Amino acid sequence: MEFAADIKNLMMPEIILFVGALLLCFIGILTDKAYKRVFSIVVLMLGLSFLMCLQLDTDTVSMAFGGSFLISKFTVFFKELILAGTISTIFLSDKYIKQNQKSVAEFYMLLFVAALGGMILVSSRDFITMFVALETLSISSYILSGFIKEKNSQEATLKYLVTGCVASAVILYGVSLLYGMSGSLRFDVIFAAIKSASMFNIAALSGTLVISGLCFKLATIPFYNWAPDVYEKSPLAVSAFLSTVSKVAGFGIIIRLVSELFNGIWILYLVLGLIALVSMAIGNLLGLCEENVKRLMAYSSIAHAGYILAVLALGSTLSLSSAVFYIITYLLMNFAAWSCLEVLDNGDGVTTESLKGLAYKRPVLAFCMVSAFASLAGLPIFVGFFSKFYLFQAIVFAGFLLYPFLCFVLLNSLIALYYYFKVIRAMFDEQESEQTVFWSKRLAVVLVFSTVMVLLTGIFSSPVITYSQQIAQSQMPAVIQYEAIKGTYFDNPRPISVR
Amino acid sequence: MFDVTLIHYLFLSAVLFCVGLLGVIVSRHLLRVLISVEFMLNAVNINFVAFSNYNDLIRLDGHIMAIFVMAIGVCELAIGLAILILVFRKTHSVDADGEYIEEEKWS
Amino acid sequence: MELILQNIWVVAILPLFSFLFIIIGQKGFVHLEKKISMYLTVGVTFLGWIFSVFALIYAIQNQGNPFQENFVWMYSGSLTFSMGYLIDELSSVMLFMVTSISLLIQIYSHSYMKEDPSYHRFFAYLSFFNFAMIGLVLSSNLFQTYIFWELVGLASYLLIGFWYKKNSASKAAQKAFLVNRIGDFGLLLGIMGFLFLSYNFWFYEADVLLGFSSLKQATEVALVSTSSKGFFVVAFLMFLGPVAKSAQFPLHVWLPDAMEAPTPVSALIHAATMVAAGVFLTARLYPIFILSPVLMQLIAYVGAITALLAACMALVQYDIKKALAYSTCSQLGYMFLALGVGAYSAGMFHLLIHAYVKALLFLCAGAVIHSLSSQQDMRYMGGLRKQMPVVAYTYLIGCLSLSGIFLSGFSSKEQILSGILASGNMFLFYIALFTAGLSAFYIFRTYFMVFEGKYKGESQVEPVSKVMSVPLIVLAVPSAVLGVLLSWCFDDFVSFGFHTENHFVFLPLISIVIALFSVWLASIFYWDKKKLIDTELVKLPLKSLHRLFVEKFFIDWFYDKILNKIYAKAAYVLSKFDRFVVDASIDITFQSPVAAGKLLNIVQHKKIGAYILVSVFLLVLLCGFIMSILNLIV
Amino acid sequence: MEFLNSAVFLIFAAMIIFSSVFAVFAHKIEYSVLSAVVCFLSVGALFLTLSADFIGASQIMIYGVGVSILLAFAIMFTGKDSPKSLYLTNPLRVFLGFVLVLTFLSVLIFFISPVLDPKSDGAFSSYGSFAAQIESIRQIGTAKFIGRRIFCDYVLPFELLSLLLLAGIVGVGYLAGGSKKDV
Repeated sequence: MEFAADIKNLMMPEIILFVGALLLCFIGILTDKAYKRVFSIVVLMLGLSFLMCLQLDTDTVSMAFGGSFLISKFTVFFKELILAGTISTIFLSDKYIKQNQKSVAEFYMLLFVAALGGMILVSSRDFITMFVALETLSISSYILSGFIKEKNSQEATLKYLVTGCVASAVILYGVSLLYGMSGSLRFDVIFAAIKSASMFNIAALSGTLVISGLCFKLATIPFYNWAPDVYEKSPLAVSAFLSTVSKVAGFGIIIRLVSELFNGIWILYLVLGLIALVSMAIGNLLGLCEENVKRLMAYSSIAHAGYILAVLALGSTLSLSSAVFYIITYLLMNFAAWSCLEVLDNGDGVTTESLKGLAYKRPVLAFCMVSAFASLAGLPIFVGFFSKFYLFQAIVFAGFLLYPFLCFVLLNSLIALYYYFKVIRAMFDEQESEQTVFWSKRLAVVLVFSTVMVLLTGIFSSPVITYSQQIAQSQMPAVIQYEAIKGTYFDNPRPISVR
Repeated sequence: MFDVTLIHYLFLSAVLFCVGLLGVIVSRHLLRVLISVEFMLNAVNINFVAFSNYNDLIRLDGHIMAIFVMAIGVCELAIGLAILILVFRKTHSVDADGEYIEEEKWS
Repeated sequence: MELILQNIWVVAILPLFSFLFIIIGQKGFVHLEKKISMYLTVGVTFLGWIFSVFALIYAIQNQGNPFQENFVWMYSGSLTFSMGYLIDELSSVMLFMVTSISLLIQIYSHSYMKEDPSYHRFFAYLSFFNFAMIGLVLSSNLFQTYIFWELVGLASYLLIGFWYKKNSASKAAQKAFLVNRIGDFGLLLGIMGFLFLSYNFWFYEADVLLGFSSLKQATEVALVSTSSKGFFVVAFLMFLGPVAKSAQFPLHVWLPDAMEAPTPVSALIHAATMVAAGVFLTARLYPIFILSPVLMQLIAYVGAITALLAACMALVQYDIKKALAYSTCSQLGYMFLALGVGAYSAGMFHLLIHAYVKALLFLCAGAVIHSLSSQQDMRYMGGLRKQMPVVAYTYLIGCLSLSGIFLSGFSSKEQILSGILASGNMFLFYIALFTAGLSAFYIFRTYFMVFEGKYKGESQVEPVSKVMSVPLIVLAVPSAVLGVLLSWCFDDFVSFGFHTENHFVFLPLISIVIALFSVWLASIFYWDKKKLIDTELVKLPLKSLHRLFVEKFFIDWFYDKILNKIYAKAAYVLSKFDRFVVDASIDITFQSPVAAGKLLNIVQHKKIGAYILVSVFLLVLLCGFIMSILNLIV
Repeated sequence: MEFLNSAVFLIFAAMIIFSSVFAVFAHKIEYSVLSAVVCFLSVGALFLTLSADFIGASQIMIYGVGVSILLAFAIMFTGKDSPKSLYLTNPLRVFLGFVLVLTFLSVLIFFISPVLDPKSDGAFSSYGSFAAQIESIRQIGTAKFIGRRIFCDYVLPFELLSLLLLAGIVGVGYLAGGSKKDV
């Protein structure tokens, strides 16, 4: 009985999505004409799930399924982010859906499954659940990314799939080594085993492998290559989904792994830092020569994931809170940018060439676009400035040893300015090019909402940063203060308090 | 002869894993790429089962993980084949480095 | 009441929204109905005026008990920057003044700018200025003040260069911006220095960083932590901001040029509100300044010098707007003089009165200019009293008030004079008295040249529209009676803890006599003379003096020639350096990422196997990294 | 017995390695698939030597039967393409791949090899207790225990897996099912 009650109390959001996915599957089998009615059902279900997330009691840490499913403030927060991103994606996909009305139920179902995978991923507490959830997210993403059958998007999908399979094999290899060390796949048992056994080296290797494999989700090195192709070729809503929701899930599990499982392995922080540095450098440098805005968004998202990882690598509460803040703002900015691109996309992709003269023809759209890209570039009065500001601040407070690190991050954000400005400048070009735009109410909802949020949180960022501090504090017992100067990195790690 | 211990299985799986990795890198046939991925997953399974046998015969977590890995590996393979067939329909080629992917030839 | 006060931020935010609305819809929905931007701007300002009345009532009822609310705007490490609003006597008076004048001027501008193609842009900028100015007035801490200080400067820049196609306008805008930068930079340095000096106080005791309400305690802390010289330097840097913004000597050079802006802008920004912001900020920072006697002396002398010099320069101007601009300079100098000698409430009182009077004068001048089709030279005016009686009589009221003959200006000027006298500095007192005479002279000079005598211009005189004359009449009322009404109570209301009680019996008499004498002198020279008296004046021994006035005491010349020459030399050297060192290095640093990006793009070759190859390479790199670290450390 | 054990291991290990290498480097894709099936079957047999009867059986059934048929179908679909042209990629990449993968292998072996050291206790040591259960596993096999574990502790991933497979079916059906325009 207790088991059932546990599930009913704790897993309501997931259950709703599960039921919704099954329902959509049946709708997809039964009819091809569900286009108009299915949208409201889908949004209703996601909204209901979101509400269920909100009403979860997050003050105490609770678990279900014998400890393999964790409900804490942190995980619920990431679930809310995932759900919000999925709702936005569904609003954003309006154009695609209108063009492919017959496959709407399948499309929504796969989105549901992906969101469900992400949600279970961030709250999984053993590697079996984590792996299955990860693959749920990945496999539905593979299918979604190949959803345009008319065009040559399959090669990109195949690359995505093969890269993903290799990444998951790498993760599994790391997990198998961890399993061999501890004899269990549960996070807490492995954590205890790492603490007691003197297998630091192999734990470091397996941690590196697991994190590298998870970087596939974040599109950072070593598995970043797929991102530009897939973002370019897949339906734009799916690109938005991949660059936001799937990344958020990846960040959620990486933060939890680093803070709960690999707590004692300080070397992983260095690995995270290295991953961050290399991927932001690669993303920004590749972005410099790019003309296609969708591919540019991919490079930008690689770089942004790099920034977030850079601040995670510091491992303090301050850095975690700024990372959480960055993730929230990243979501907002990206949805603003993607919805602008969706309005502009006429099927052949958006290039800087095709943006010319937009500011004179469609000032409102250009304004939204400018605010989104300026925010991504990190200019003041937009929210991106504050996320960068807190990021730099977290690095500064981590100690003067990290000043070269800070300089590198600063240099990178300077380089990034160039390609964001390339897009902005193209809009103010005097030569005008033909643009066909697509407006719909649902699309406008996302566009207006995210742009307003980008502006509003740019002016009043304090509630958001306070909230992200709370989130970081709740995960804090698992995070160790990074004491770079003393050299005593993680002598006294505190295991997570579990009731 | 010698005593077969855990380490032999680990070496075997490491070799198989790397062969799979190599296969993904060097193959031009898409089918072979997918097969190589399966090699990698099989290598991981060997690891899990071997560890389970030497370390965890009580809870059998490794065995369970192996089952899940198999199921998901096959699922990935199936989706990969579906996409492969789709690619083949479009381009009449299953070349991983095919000209249809891009014009530029990089050596 | 509480509700209104709590939501007073709406007053500041709404103009911002109207600005955004107009700017975004400039070519779209706003353009359909021309008046929509005017109605929006005026409506928002009217709302602000209503709020300001409530704020004023609150401030009167709760003297010495300011209302303030703050919220955290951002965290910077251990410091939290707040945004908020503070309603005390000073800010409520300022708020009322700003909203009422800007309301009237916006109504006036509708008629003034009717034919201008950039009508919407004008109102958008006015809204933006309102946003910045109200934010500045309401701000509860120095940090927020600085932000809005910059925004006000930006609005001023935009409006001076409103007719940006005119070369002189864009040059004047640049000049204003550059001169203001000096002051702003000083202010920023001063704020940072002050924050540094009193860091402990803000960190441990205060709840609002750099909040005005706890400035006094902070100053005490700052005084302890440094020598009086260091404190003087910090306070002096902070004072640079007001000096530039209020166009005080030697940074006054931008204000006359700023008259390139449309006349309503001159009236609103460069006469009534923004230039007074310097005085306002000085009053806000009074707790800091008053603890540095040297600086107080400096303030008084800067004020006195500006008052005298600007009055002299106003004597010889033929451009009506420039004459009024120098007059503004001079009057602002008066206020600084008052603040410097400790006559706090007298200075603020003069600020209030002067705002109405100068707005009135400028609007009248604008009406004249508008109906003479942009003729600004007074030598081509004259005898306009018959064509536009409303303008003439309201202008006369303004003149009387400004020169301190019985109307509002009389009481404020008299308070200032008695304040100076109470401080015992007779030198400053004589300067002030002399300047009072000069101001009566120059302002009636303009009156006589424009409205009396014969019309000397060529263009047709168009009648003044009703929409224009209503604000004039409305403004004439406070210009005439406000001083008389408030003279007995303002001292109690806005004060800095002490009052100047010394009333010298003969002082009003002396000042009125001097003013009347000046008016009589002006009438001799300028009333109804067929040929211009100035030519004869030049022949007098005053010739060299006249030259000095016309050349603006060679200050502009000094800036132009001396500074420019040094600057040009330095710039030449620097430009060489720039071209061969900086540019080259920038080119290299810019080209290298692009080249690196191209190189990486080659590796980004879009083949599955190659992708995995790169991934494996990076994986091996990571593993090698941990191996190297482990071998080193473990 | 000892000899038999090691002989069996060696045989299957050799088969796995040779067949996998052959599968990667075979000239014809048919050979490649065949040797891959051999490899999968050998892995299954290897599982049996590790007292993992259920996994071994599953491996043989899933990979030896299901996957091989899937691959055979794929070859039938795509067999028209001339197989010789699709042998290996360009030599530089093959060379780089060899170098990198060998490096990676040596890294892995470097990290794993401390297990060889008999003194390294703790990490990979056997549990020792629960002898009775281990004995019953040796007698009746692992299927019962695995089933109990899956349906008690790992029911969440199991359910998720079912949804995942459903999504996979829907996706594959959509992707491979021919675009609806054509029909």
